[in-house]
Amino acid sequence: MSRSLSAQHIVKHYGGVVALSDGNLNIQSGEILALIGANGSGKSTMSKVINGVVDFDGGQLLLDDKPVQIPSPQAAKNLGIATVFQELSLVPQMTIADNIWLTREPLKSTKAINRKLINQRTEELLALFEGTLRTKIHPELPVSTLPPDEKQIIEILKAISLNPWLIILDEATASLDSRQVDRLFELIRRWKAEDKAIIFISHRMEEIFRIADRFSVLRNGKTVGDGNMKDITDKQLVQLMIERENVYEFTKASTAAEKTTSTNPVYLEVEDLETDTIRGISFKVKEGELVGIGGLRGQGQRDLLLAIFGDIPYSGKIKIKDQAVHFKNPRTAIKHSIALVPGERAREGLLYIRSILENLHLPNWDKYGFPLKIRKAQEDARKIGLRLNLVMASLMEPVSSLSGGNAQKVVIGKWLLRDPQCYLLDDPTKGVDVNTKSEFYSLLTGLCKDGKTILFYSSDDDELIGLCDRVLVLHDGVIRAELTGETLTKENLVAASLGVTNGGAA
Amino acid sequence: MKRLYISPPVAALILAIILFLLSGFLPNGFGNDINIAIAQATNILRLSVFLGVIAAGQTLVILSGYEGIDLSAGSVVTLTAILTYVLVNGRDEKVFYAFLIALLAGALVGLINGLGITFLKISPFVMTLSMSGVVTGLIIIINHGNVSGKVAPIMTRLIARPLSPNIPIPNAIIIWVIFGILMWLLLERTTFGKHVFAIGVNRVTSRLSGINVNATNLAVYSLAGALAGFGGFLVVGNTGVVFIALGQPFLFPSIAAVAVGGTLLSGGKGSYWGTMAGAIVLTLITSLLTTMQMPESIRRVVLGATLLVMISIYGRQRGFRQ
Amino acid sequence: MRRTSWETLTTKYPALFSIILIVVALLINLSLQPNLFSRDTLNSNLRVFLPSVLLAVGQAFVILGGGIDISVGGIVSIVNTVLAVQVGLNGSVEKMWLYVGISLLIGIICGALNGFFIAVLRLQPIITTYATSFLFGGLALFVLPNPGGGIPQSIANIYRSTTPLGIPLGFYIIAILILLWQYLRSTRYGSYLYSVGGKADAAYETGVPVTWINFSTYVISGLMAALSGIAITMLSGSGNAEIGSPMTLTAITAVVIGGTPLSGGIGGITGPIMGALTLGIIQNIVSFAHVNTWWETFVKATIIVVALAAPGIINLFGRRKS
Amino acid sequence: MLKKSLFYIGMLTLIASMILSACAAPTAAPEVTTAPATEAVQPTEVVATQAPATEAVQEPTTKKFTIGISNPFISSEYRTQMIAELIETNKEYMDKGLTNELVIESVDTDVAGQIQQLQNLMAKNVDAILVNPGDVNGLNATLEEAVKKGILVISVDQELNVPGVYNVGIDQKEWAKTSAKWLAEKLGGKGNIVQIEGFPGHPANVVRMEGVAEVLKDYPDIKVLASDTGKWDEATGQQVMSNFLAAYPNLDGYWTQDGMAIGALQAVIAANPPKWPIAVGEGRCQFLKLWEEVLKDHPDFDSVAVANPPGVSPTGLRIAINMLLGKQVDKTKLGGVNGLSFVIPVPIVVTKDNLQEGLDICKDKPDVYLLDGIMSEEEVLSTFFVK
Repeated sequence: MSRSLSAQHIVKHYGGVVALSDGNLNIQSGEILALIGANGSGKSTMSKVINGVVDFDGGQLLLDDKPVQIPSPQAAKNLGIATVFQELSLVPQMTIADNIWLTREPLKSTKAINRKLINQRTEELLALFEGTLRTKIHPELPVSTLPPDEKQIIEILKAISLNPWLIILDEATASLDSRQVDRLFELIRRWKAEDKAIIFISHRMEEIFRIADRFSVLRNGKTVGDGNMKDITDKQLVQLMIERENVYEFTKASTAAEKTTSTNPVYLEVEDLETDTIRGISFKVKEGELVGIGGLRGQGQRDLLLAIFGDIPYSGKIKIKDQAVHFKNPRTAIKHSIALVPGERAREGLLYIRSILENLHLPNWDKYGFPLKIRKAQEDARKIGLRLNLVMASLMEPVSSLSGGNAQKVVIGKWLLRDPQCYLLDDPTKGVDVNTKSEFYSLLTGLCKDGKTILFYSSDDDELIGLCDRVLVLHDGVIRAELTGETLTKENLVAASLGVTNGGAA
Repeated sequence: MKRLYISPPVAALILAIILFLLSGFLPNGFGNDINIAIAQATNILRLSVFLGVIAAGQTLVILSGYEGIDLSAGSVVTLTAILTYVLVNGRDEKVFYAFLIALLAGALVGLINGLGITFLKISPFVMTLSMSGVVTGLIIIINHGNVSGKVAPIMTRLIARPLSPNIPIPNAIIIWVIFGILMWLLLERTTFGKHVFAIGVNRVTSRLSGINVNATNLAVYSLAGALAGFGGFLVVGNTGVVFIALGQPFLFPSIAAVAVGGTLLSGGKGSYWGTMAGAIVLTLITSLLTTMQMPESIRRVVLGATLLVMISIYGRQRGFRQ
Repeated sequence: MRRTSWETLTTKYPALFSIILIVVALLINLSLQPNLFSRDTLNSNLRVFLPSVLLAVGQAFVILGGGIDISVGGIVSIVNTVLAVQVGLNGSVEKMWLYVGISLLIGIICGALNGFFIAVLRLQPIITTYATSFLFGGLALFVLPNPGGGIPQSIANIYRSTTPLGIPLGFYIIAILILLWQYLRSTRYGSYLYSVGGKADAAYETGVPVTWINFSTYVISGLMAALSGIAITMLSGSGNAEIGSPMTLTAITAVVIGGTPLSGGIGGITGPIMGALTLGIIQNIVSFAHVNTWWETFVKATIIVVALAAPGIINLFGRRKS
Repeated sequence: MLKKSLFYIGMLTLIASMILSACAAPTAAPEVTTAPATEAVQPTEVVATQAPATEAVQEPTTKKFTIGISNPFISSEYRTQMIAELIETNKEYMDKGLTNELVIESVDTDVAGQIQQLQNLMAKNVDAILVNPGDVNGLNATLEEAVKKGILVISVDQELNVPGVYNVGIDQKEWAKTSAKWLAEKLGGKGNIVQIEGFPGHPANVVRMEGVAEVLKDYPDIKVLASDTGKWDEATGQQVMSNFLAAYPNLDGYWTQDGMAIGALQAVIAANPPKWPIAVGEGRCQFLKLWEEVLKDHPDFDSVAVANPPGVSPTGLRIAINMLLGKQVDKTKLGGVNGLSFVIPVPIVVTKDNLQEGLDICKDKPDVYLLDGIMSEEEVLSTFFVK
């Protein structure tokens, strides 16, 4: 039976903020719809409306052309709608199996949960992603022990296990590596063949063009366009999203032709670095150099950055300007003029309920003496805000009032004031809209011009190729390849990511 | 619809004023005698001072988040009061020395709390609860039936008496106002204060932003202990005598004062102004119930119900459905 | 594998540490009191420990679900006063049964009240149950302003001296509680409970009836508090409106010593039961070890602090080595 | 999950089997120690008045008595002084070779905890238990059990109505009446007063307030404006009095008890009302000293202090030991609801006239010292025992 869901003129306010003013969406079984929009355009709110998490203020939902109420996630599930959340809906302390089957556990006649069956079914689900998972996963492992990409996969499996007719994938690929994405797309096509409907939300244009049949574009809470993918180009889509032209041309400006980094002194030198997940990592970065770190997700990139930053214990040598250092904590690293923009900005980079001002100054208060010269601090923060083109109501508003991209600007902004010599960036553009991305790129380029050293991990290959002088590709905790100049191509990058060693000088 | 937003300290203060005015019209209230009204208001403020000061450490600990709470505050008040009493023993010149010892003793208990909570990962509730038992044990050992001492005249003069015969404002209130300003400076105008808020919200972010989370947490608990010690010093200056159960009655009201003052019990957001207002509200309610001659059972019910109403106004957590 | 085997073990068996603790405590107690395992001694000990065991079980449910309930003492008091007033020293067995039933109902209603404020209105658990503890305590005082009344000695004796097959009644009750828990843990309810305590937002998005689960933990806690109130009434045979208030904090300490942290979502019920028993045994140890009277409180509290700190110290130690 | 439950059940059965095996072993026979001291009217009358030392010579088999103390509340000076005096008094008897060291169970605890204390004392085979009960009826069953085991049980400070359990204490009602009468007379039977009471519902407080009410009934012109609980502590007492003084600046007098009196007086000093009320105080050195101090500035100030002696417990200890020695109690001297109460007279009432006398007692005592009176061995024997 062919089914359909339609959202019409959805309105949703959060306090005084309008998240959706006129949200529209139509989907039928056997169809893959890409829901597209810049950050803060209302995509997530839209998916939450359909999933019953959000209580909307106006408009209506039609299921199979009949009005329907979806008052809770449970109700959505009963209607055959499953959602893969961007913010994971997994309980970290519980096991994989418990998480996947939560609320739908198979029971024995005694009403006790049938452990055997639950584990067996979980194994079957895990088999769908077999080969793309790094560790041997057992259904009774607590979710908290898994890396982010595997958590995301569990989240996907949890949605599939419902056997829904409509699956919403909200940024589900953001933390997956390319092999995992490929596998997911295979599955999506299979579901499509099974006459399921898929709503696909992603910032990666390439993925959208690869998989989606139709698109629906949100801008500032309003649906501004929909149609078939084959009738539109990426540039046109971007224009729909942002009302501005050509910002998608992000890469070319970056490597700044006149740069003469080769003559600059080496700033950071890493020798034989080893932690739980990486080993034998050695490289040098010069002043004014932007070095990328690539590879599939979870190959030790994060640990590499955290180790340099002193947040996790390591063995090996790290030299800064020829001086050996061994940071025991981020504090001392910061004192040595190093900054880190962490990977999960909500959990690691921001104080959500505190003001923008306080977030910007978090590492910097010691500069303002006693009693703190608040006026001076506000002035400085305002300058940073201007420099980053930070869109905000006031410095005293909480960070939680900002959109994702603007929040990420705050994470970077707090370091600009310290003006560190070396930036460690852990996937800073993850889940950030294209507009903000391009602003970032020019910021990074500017920093390099000022002679700063940047170590830049990104899960977006295009970004690395476009932006970096040099890319170190990590695979399974070691540097598999170092790509520069001509060898820095997408082919080589992907090959090295997969552990194929012919990708250039190692 | 934009909702009218009143900050919790202001709301608590308004509530206090309404309650106070209300109390005037009760059978035993001040009626329309302005002198009695002023006397009552002064008295209530003076009584709020001790609760307010003891609740200062509680505010810090609660702000530092991660289930922060200090259940040892009551027994620390007793301990430091007894120490002050014994060390001063009626001599003015020993007051400052005893004051320092009181702060130090409080800080030491707080430090042990902090060590257990920070490094052994014991939840603050149980750690401070158990330390309260240890401190009570210490008090019994020190005291055992023959503690001998005396409050110095200067303490009584500085704490319990009015500023001067012509200005009938008790010194305690003046001390409290200065203390409030210092607390505000500490929380809002020092790096340490900013760090307390930061670790109360998110310790990972704090650590990655270069804050020494463990040291800050240790400092918070030590400081909270020291502030309870200061509370003990003030209380003994007021009562002039010590006894083993001196501090315990302040413990739970100190937490309630923080909550009524609008500080998030989950940490990271709040103010000492709020706690001051909360202390006044609680003292007012107690005194109001006294004036109304309620039996103890009704008083408790009323106090419980009032607390429930107040936290219902601004103590609600975000709902799951948005 | 960087994890120490100790950590792995404790994740798998949350009650492990508490069982080690209780065995150690039992051995020390046995060495000081050789007739510990005689039927009479055991029975007299267990009947004393049982009220706090029951209270700890209820508390553990709430804590597992991510909350805390400091109003349980008040519920114990209400039940105790209602039984003492309504059944009376000369009441009949039928009357006793009737009021046992009513007591359970009271427990459920009190728990539901907490649940309503916390789960439905989403108020902060600590401060809410603090407020309702006043409410309940006040009601208990209302029912019985002065200590007195009681239940017939003959009925109390059933609780005090029933030892089927030579094993004290308490053992059966504890065994039943553990079995019930193990079953409940394996049902959907158990899963829901852990998910709500672990990450309530995620549980909600998955479709777990978070509000109801939260609500239910407070109802269970109220029910267990009522049972505890019945047990302590049978033990003491008398009514006293203040009987419950000192029991609350003991119960919370028992839960934490039993390896169920206040953060929720981890642990179980078996540990807290062991924890409650351990606290009682510690009292025995202090009593039989001929500790100097003045040091008794200090020694007891210090033992508890050490017991709380032990897992943390082991973990610190384990991490250093690896 | 199954594995886990099996694990726990295994642990349980392990413990259970340990117990069962222990149960099989013969339990210690408590009967052996049964010294039917209370009923035994042996020829003790003959030796009663003789010095115990000679007795010891005559009967080398006389065992030393072990006496247990159960106290569930330590957070008060009354209790700490009580414990200290018990230890002190027992030393006399230890020197005479009559008793062993006291077995003291004294921590802050609840009813269940005090039951545990008593059970532990029984398990330690004590000959007598002195209990300061934390609950009027809550210990009944346990105390009866102790009596059945042949242990001499004496409740101190708080009268219990349990068959076989003796009480030693002052008459709380009379105690309260003394100061209430004094106040009423000082006021000339007319005026406005307030009351600050102890824990509402606490038996001692209830009886005391009954006493006060009885006295005031005879003085219809004395108006009680308000009454509140000071929870028996100085700080609350001070707080309550401050409230009263703010509401009623023209008080004629106030009645209070125990430690709250100091707090109340502090409040009066702080408020310094135009007319100082007539104050009921307490028999504690601290209060007497404060009183003396106040008199310097306000020579008209008047107060009274009626001692509430912790010494009733050591007196109880003396009674217990003599009973254990088999000396016969003169039942006609006993009072109380079931005729098992030793009523100890109030040792001292301090008024303005004999304030100096009270201060002299306090000279070498700590401030927290409560005016006290422990009956001597001779007094105990002559007052309560058959000669």
